[in-house]
Amino acid sequence: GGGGDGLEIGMSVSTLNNPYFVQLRDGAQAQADKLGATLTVTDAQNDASQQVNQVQNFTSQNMKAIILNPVDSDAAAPAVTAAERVDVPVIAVDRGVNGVEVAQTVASDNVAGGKLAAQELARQMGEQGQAVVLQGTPGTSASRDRGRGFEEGIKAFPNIQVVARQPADFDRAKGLDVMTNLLQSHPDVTGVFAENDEMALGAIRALGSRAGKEVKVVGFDGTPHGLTAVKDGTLAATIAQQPKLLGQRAVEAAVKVARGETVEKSVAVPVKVATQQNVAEFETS
Amino acid sequence: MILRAEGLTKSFPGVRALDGVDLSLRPGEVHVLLGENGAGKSTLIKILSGAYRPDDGRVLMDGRPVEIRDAGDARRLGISTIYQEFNLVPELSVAENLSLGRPPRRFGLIDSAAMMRRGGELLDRVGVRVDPRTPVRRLGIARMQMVEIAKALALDARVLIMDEPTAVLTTGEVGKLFEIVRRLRDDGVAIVFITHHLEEIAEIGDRVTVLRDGRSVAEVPAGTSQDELVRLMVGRPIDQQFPRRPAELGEPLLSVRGLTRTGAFDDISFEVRAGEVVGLAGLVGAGRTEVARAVFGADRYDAGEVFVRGRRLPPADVHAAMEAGLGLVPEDRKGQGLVLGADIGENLGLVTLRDATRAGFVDLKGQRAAAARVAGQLGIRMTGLDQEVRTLSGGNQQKVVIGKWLVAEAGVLILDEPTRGVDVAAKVEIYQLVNALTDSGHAVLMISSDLPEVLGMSDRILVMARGRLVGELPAAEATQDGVMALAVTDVAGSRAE
Amino acid sequence: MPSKRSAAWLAENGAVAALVVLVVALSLLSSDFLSLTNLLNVGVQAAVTAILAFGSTFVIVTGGIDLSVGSVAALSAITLAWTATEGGLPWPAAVVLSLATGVACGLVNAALIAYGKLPPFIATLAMLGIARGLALVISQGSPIAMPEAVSHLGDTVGRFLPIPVLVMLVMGVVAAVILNRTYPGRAMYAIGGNEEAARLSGIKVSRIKLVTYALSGAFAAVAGVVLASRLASAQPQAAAGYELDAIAAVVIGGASLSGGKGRALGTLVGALILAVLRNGLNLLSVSAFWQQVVIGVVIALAVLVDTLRRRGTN
Amino acid sequence: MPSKRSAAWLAENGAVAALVVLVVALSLLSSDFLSLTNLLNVGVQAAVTAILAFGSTFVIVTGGIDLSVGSVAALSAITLAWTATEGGLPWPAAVVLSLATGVACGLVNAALIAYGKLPPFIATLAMLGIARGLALVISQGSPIAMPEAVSHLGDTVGRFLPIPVLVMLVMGVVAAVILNRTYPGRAMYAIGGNEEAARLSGIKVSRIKLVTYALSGAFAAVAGVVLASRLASAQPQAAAGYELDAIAAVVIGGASLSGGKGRALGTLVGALILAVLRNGLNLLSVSAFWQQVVIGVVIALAVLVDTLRRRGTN
Ligand SMILES: Nc1ncnc2c1ncn2[C@@H]1O[C@H](COP(=O)(O)OP(=O)(O)OP(=O)(O)O)[C@@H](O)[C@H]1O
Ligand SMILES: Nc1ncnc2c1ncn2[C@@H]1O[C@H](COP(=O)(O)OP(=O)(O)OP(=O)(O)O)[C@@H](O)[C@H]1O
Ligand SMILES: [Mg+2]
Ligand SMILES: [Mg+2]
Repeated sequence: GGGGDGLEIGMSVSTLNNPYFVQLRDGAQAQADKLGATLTVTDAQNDASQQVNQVQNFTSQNMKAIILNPVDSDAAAPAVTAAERVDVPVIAVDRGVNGVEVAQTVASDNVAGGKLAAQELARQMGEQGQAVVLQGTPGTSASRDRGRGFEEGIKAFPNIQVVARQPADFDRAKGLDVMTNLLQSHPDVTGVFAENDEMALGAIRALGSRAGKEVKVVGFDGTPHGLTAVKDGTLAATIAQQPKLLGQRAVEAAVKVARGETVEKSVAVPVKVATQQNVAEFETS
Repeated sequence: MILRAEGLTKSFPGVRALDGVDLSLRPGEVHVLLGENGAGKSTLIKILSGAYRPDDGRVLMDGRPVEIRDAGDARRLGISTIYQEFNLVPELSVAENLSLGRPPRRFGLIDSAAMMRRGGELLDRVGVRVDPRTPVRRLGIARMQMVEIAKALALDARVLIMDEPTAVLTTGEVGKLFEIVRRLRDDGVAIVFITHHLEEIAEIGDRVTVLRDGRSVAEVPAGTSQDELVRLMVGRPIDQQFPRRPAELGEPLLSVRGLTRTGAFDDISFEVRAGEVVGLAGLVGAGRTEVARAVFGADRYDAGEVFVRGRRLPPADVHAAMEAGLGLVPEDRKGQGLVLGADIGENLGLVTLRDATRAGFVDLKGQRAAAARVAGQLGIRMTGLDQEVRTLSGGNQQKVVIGKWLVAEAGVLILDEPTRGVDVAAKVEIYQLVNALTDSGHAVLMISSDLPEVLGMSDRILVMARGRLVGELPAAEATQDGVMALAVTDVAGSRAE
Repeated sequence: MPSKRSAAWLAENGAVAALVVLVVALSLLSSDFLSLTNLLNVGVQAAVTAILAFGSTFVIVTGGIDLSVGSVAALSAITLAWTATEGGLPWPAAVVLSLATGVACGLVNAALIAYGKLPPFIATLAMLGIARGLALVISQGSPIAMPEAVSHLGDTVGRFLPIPVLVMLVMGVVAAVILNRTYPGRAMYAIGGNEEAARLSGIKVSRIKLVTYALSGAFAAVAGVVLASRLASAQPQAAAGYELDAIAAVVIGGASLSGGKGRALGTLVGALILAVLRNGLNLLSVSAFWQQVVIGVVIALAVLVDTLRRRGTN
Repeated sequence: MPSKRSAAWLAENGAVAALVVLVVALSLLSSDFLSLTNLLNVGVQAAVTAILAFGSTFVIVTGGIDLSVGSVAALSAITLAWTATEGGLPWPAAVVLSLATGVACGLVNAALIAYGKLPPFIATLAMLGIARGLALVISQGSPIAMPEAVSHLGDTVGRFLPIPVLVMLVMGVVAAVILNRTYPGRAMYAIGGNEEAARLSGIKVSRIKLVTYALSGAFAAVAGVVLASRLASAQPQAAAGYELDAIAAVVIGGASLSGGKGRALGTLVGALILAVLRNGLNLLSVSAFWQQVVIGVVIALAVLVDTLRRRGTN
């Protein structure tokens, strides 16, 4: 035991329908087991109001701390308020909470990640050519922030032209279809930025043998399948967010605050670019 | 004895529909079931056909007890049924309906050619001219009935049950049907025949079982006098079958001029005056229903005008027609007349819903009171106003359709086959109500395939054939033969077949 | 005979039985369930679905279906937030505009259905996309803060009166009164039961359909505003997928998708069943993957209880 | 008179007209649209929806609805991938197991509907949750690689024969033959048109419903396997939300949700309309926010064309 004996912690994950968040949960669970805390995980299914409900439910269950992985940074405030009303500390993980204060925010920055993706894609494209963006579900914060970071980052490369931005809803099958279609109208693209690895893997299917050779695809998340594709050379790079580490840090903080210890306001888990050269170091995390 | 039912009992919530009924059928006889609306006739035959399971009692065939759990069992036992409410699939073709449940197959696949052929043969047998490929929904009520009959014949049955097959047929079709029935009887088929037309009993029947309140009260030979049959059925004699009491005629309330819809009816002009009952006679498919619907605004028309009290009605606008004081009791009660899933009170109040609304709110109490009054007048046999209309007997459903327009007190009431399936006693009640309407200066246009009814209740009779008005007879001079002669007029050039 | 009447009432509102069974089961399984705070939470959590479902009840009673309610809720909330913040409108005007947006969406649905003869499924599926798209376009994909004054709608008055619950109850009463006591309401049942018979009885079917879908749109707008108030922010993706929940609540409450049946009270019970179920699963810490399985099984069982009981009485 | 017959055919298959208009419009708007490769792409992209929709056609013809097809597709694919990789089963056995999974889900739906008297909406909504949950449980939420041999189903033979298109066409023919030429198929129409009449004509309604939903499940399994093959990986979250697309395809193709109508060819056209639309929007680079609006408007217009034309002929 690591001092967290029997401590009950609730964790509301934005969605478990995405390997990235499954890893986030796995990291948290592993750490909780290690520290001897009891972790209760709920899935908000990407619905901000359901998340508020889940946090309310945690407070009825007398959780000692709540780990919140917000569906949306703005919409998470009421959830936090609900917890604060009964003095349960909240740790935000992966995304911050706007408008109210939480005990600690453990996050990696999506906007920064988007910028990194732009830089890496530009580098691999030789700083010139046509690129397309596969966007996530419109209106979600992940899509918004990664997209914004990418646009900001790609501005630095005037010879790269973003010829199309189309939504594929974070879904591998849609990534495949949309990429196939874009190849019809833009056969000369040499770069693809997909706002998550799932869409990137779909785009790679669409590109076939061209993936990794003529056309560079950069994904986001660093999921196991994404990293495998990086190793195989079909995925040029993925922005690895180390979700397991995020989960781990969040549980550490939750156990601390539950015991009344003070913690830092924010912990940044760095995002890293995983490429074929350095991919090995990510696969264990 | 081919089939015996012993002590059949069946209850529904609030009613005992059958209470220990016995019935025996001999091969080669036409056994008539007679009884008031709601007496339990349909319930009895539904037990024989496997649609209902009895609560008590048993059925024997050839002396052996049999279990009839569903339609398949009945079919295997050689029992074929024509239900009172049609059991056709509107979207499917006539041919397909005729072989529903037993399509001809070749190599496991449906043999459409054989199905069409078989359908054609069956239609020929009942003498209906219709393309077997036509979807059933395009047929009128009468021809649907003929298709139902053909469907029942498709099964070479030992017992053929017919629940009010003649309710919507005109004299011509009835004649054809009786020929078929006689031929089957001579082949040794046992036939159960339900009708509210007493004159048919002597013509086609051999024996009569009379049901009253779910009990068999008598078994008499078909030759029994009508008066006696009525007494057995209702428990009291009825003085006059058609108590028409002519009223004083006033202004024309309804005038129709040159009404035409290509392919349906052509240049129809007539008037109905205050206090008058005008009968509209004709063969099935003559176009009477179409005219009535067009006048009421239920369907569009291509040319012509309709006036109520001198005001011209906009075409195809039911609401405007009702505002002007028109009412229509449609011929298809299930399809057009009733909300089957709603209760009796609600159905009776449907037409007056708008008028019973004050500031958006419906006066539900007033609605109920009016409904209760009309239900009493018509003698609707029910457990209460909150009984679902679906669970009423056929004749009682018909009374509800008529009742909802009586509540509305329409100035000009168009009745399309108003007494379809209604028992003799209740018919008289309805006729009395028609008299009351005309007495108070209302006008009635009555379409009926029941010639005695048209003759007995109209002041004036219009005859249609093939979409045209072919004649007009004052009631005093009209005879069945006279009307029939007009009805079969071959109008050159009208309505392609 | 009050006992006989209440028995008959229960028989007609079988969903209540299922709800009771569920509540009892959860009280036994989780000690946290039967506290006042938790029950109030359940009420708050049911509110948005219930309000959407009241609106859907009108539509389902006429034999239609409205798939657009979730999107219309989001669009209405975004309209409110956008006009109040970016547009600088005073909040009462923004609220009115937001309701008008909901009504307008409903009227478009109805026009497509009544005059364009589109199947309701298609017309409202189209609106599902259109309203969601417009919400994204207006908001540029980002959440917009709700005006302070309006977001009190998400608050709790005192300790025990969450405003969303209050709004839900008021909307429920409004729905019940419309359905039971007004001309359009009664006409909806007639249309759902037999549209042709209704038409031939002088009911202006097209006009009633306009009223029906407009009501559904208005209720969706209210639901959207309540939802946004709870989150203090209007989100373009809010209430995505809620249409199935709303329809499920109505059907669990005893309505039939073929029309002519359905009651506001039943719908409320249906929405509560869904909320109790989700709440209970959270309290019981059922693993996320199993939750969907359990929800499915319990929904099926809840309605099964109802149909079997009904068959028993017949 | 072939011309008269083909005119009549067109009149009955009005969706074809909408598809033609759409194709012509897109050819004019985008020079990339009318290439053989692109059209083949459209075919491939339509395949999964079309196969799901063929299965849904059976259900809708009987007057039912199947909301579970997307989840069942995912569960079947996960079953295949899991038994073949983790379970070590030879792939043909895994394929059979996967189809059996689809059929089993369908049979459960049918049992709930036919014997439990659940409304199809509720039974299949429950199955939507259950199947999705099981897919997540089995896969632990992560994609599973498809066996090499099976994932060739996603390939293109030569340059011009994408196997998904082939599978779609074969399934379409199978659906058409079942619907038009077999006893269960015709019985489905009878049940959808008038269930009571069907029952009184000796059709075993419950048994036919078992067949209907089992077919829907089997078709969903095939769709799931094709989808997973295209991605070379079975995803627990695959085909989420596809049920609405599948139903839309069937209804656009001329079926009625109240039953008794619907044809496999119409469904194919409906699925093609949806695929052409999405493809076209990508080619035209319509912005993400506007896409949903445009899709909604075009779906409404497509069906409007159909209903207006039909009204013209009547
Ligand atoms: N499904 C049902 N539920 C409840 N009551 C029913 C049901 N079916 C029939 N009844 C009732 O049973 C009684 C007998 O009905 P039945 O249909 O057998 O009468 P009928 O003799 O055929 O009358 P009609 O001449 O009007 O056709 C009626 O009171 C009717 O309301
Ligand atoms: N011989 C026929 N040829 C073509 N269509 C016919 C024929 N007979 C009937 N119809 C059609 O069938 C429907 C009417 O059927 P139905 O048997 O109810 O008679 P009707 O026209 O309503 O008139 P009526 O009330 O005089 O019987 C109409 O659509 C009519 O056009
Ligand atoms: Mg009867
Ligand atoms: Mg007629």
